[in-house]
Amino acid sequence: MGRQVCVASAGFSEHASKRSDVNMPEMVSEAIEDCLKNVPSLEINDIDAFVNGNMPAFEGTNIPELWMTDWMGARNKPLIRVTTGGTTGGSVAIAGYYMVTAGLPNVDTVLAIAFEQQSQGDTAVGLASVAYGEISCLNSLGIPLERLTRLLSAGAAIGVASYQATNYMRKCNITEEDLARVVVQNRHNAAKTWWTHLKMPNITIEEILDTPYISFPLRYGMVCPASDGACAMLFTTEEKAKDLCDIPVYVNGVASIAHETAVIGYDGAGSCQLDTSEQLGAMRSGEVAYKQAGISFPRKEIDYAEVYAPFPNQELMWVERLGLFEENTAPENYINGVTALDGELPINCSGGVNATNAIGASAMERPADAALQIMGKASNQVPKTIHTALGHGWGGALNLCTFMLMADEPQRKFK
Amino acid sequence: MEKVGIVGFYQVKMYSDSNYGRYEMIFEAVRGAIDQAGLKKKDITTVISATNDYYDGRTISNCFTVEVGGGYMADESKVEMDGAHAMLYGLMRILSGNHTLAVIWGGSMASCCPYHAVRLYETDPTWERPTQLVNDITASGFQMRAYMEKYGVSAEDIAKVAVANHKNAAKNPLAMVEAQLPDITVNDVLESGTFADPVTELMVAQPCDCIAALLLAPEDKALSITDKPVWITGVGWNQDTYYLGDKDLSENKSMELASKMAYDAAGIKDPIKEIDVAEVHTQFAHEELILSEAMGLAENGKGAALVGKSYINPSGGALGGNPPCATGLIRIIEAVKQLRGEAGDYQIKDAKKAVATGQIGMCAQNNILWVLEKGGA
Amino acid sequence: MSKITQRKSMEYIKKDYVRTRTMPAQWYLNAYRYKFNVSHLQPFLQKLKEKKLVGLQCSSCNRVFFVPKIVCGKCLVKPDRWVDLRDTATIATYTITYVKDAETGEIIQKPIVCVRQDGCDTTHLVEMSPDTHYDEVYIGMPVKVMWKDEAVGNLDDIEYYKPIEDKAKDLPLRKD
Amino acid sequence: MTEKILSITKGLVRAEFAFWVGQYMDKFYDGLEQKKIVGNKCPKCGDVFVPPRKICGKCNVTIPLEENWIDLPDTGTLINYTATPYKVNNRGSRNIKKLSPIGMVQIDGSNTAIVYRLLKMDLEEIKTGMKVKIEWNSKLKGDPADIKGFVKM
Repeated sequence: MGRQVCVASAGFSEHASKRSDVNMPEMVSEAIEDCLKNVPSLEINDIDAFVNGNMPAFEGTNIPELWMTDWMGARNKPLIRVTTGGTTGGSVAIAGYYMVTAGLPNVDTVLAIAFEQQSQGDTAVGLASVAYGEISCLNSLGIPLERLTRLLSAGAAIGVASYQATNYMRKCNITEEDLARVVVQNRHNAAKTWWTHLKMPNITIEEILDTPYISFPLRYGMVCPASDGACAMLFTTEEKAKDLCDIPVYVNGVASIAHETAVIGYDGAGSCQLDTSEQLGAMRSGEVAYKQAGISFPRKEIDYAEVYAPFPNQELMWVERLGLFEENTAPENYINGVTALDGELPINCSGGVNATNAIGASAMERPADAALQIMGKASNQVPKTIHTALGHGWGGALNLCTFMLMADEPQRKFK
Repeated sequence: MEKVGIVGFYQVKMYSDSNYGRYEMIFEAVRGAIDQAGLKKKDITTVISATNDYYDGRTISNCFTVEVGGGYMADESKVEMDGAHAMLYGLMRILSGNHTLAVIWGGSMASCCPYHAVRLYETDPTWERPTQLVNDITASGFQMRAYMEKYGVSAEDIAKVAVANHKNAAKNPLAMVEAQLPDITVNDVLESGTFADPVTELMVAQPCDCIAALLLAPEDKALSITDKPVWITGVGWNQDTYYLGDKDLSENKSMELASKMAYDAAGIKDPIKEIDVAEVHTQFAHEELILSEAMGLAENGKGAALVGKSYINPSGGALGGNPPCATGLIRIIEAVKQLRGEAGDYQIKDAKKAVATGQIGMCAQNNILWVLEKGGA
Repeated sequence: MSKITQRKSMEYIKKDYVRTRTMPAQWYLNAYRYKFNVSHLQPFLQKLKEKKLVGLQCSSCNRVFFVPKIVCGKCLVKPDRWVDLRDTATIATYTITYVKDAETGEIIQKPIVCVRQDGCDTTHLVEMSPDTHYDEVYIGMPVKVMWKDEAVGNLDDIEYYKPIEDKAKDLPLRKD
Repeated sequence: MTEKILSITKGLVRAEFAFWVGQYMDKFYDGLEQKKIVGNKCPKCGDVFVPPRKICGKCNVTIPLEENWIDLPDTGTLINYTATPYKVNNRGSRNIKKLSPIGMVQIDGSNTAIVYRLLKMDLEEIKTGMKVKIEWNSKLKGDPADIKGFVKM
């Protein structure tokens, strides 16, 4: 019936818009080195199995794990590859969790690695080809291509997020200023974290509102950058984790509930997500994971959250959907400083996806940073002690979600 | 390891250029498996798919398949490898105790993608991909020559493997029509044109269109669903190094280690005696020899002696149709059919223990091996 | 709107990395084919010819799909019941795009809306009539289908959607 | 049952990629530009890699960027070969009906093999274990195509 799983360590490579000094495997090995630094008693040969993933279409290589075997130390070791688009990192972390909890013989210590070197690829084509089949199907059903490009020109830039933003803003009755406030908090936090991309220690709300729109209501200043970087997490059993590090982080709940695609359905048909800011999948993921962990009042019991929010409206939305704030109250809490580094419930103290987005790795950096916060080893450490933290990710066309709940004590069913 | 059972499966017939839409095919496979087990959509707790962005020509190939693959409001994930690897992730999810019914589906449409170009995308882009000389075609040539020269095996011996497989495929109603050749001879294979010297065209598992699906459930649930469950008793998987020049191509280290891991878990000491059926995912005829030697079914270099013995690939193997991302899953399904006694014309008598394998990469770089046992009365 | 045209880069702390060579590669999406079964759409397209709208209903969960879907994800069955739909719809969500006009180089602001046809349970993307100002659009706005003069039985027969006379005004979301 | 109607559409665009080679490979390509083959050596097991790598997969040891570089000759041994009528590129593959031999060559003094065309040789006369020599391209650009192929010695 499953075993208790712990995170023993997490590590990052440096993130930047162009990591022109390394190729993909070398960048991955940087993250692994950083990850193993936290657990000096463990050598790379002691790792029993590997899980990897990235978003291949942004990078032009098919199954790059084959090529980078030696760089990861995975020669003649069990390895699987998990990719789910934007949630890849989260899915890889969850696969790492399942690999340990399954209790397969001789698989105790698992290294999960997610990476992305976006500067190598063509992000615009990469994004467009998500729905490329659907677009061409609609075209064959009679809609001329130029009209389709017009319809999806918002999509090419930032996907379905702008539709979601208008929906959410309308619901909460907030303006762009509230969105910019989130961005400022994130970029300030990023400046204090060593591995992040957009370090902006002095940015203000006015500066952000001064940038032009990409697609209403999102402006250039508000959206995430495209970064190069890798992240690694070490999952192991409770006994081994106690030997390896001082404060093992217990993984107490995982979920990745899928919903139907938003805005455009498969086959080019309609989408059943009537309200794109409702996010049933995320709400359900939260429910499942909280139940596994035995958490009944997430609002009170969770001390720290890393949510996947390339766009500021999403950060506001996710914290509500994941049960951390009451409906429509997140913007207020950002004004009151509840979510700041020294606040009651700090959120995205690593700067979040809004400051660093190496797509394949981003969703893993969330639980990785949350785990480091619990261990007290995070780069931008929260002053108060963190007992319970969550790492979240979303991807696809607003339909995939990953959720990982961690704490400094074991899950109730294993106690 | 706790018992996990295979409780349902479905495979669409393999076509070289199918008259199916992609979503329709996925739906048919998943619905077929659910129907076979007599279940409902709401019983599904997790869905693992095996697709590949480059075979499907779209970023996030599992993004739009959530609804048709039964993933709506279920825990959904994708393994971008062979279907047999996706089943591994499904197994781990069932073993965790978080899930009670896993749907594993995998496959793609090779008729819609430039298959060999996609295999080229697997190569090292900073060194080998620009020259375009290392790809699945040339790798197969290197692999076969390495095997032939090391053990003094002749091309005829390998052609015999292809003959046996194509003849077996003729008995399998789900195999690709082009690969069902009941009257094929060794000469036909040798004279079918060079693929990559010494590999000839008929020694190649031709990519095709197919989706397959399979259901996993924990012991108590499995027994309540079916009286013919097939139990998973062992699994092993392993990855070898990438560069062709780094390894001895005449053997397969990753399969050796994977099978050791699986046999240890299943308590198999003498694979030759204990295993009744072996379904091996082979991209080429000679790989059947290399892999079965690595699996311990024959001594090194003596794999050719196995040809003609019907317990390896009775369904025709991958040579009867090789849909990217589904081949491994189909091997498992064929092994399950044998154990349940549902294999029809190619049924092996009293099959109790079977192995099935999956692979990805050039020269079978990553291998997975499953040990399955017959359950029920 | 001068703000729209200028693109200001924002300052941040950068680190310089050694620049190494690059190796080129391509991914030819034009070497791919995409196969869809569109059999289930035929009755729908036939009705479009008569300037009528129909949706496909799942007989298990009663949800109505417009544009029809081949499979209902919730029930994992093929929906099989046709229902007539009205030509009115509600805006579920929208965005405003900023596209450069190819001739004048001027930035055009254009609303793209996601509408829910009254009586169905899905949304889809459409364009608004050209005379609709981008500032007028709001969530919950009632709109109406405007047909092309000559319907030929494809999706392009719906030229655009037009607002129905309505005095309501939306809350201000924009800060210019 | 009515007849099935399929919509089969073709893709329209292509994506361009440019892969950073990293500093190890960059040094190797610098060497190629001057008709030199350089490799690096694992400090633990002593294996020599062509092209150079950051990590020795056998020992899992990081090879420092500054050290362990070795100059190698332009001669080698043919350890495996094949010949194929297929031409594969990023767009697809086609059968040109003419066999062109491709060999796997171990550069003398190294422990890995590289794959290149075998030039000016008939398929019948190629034997594994043959000594071969690099034929350089007339124009050197610092990429893998600088080595045109291998010829008999």
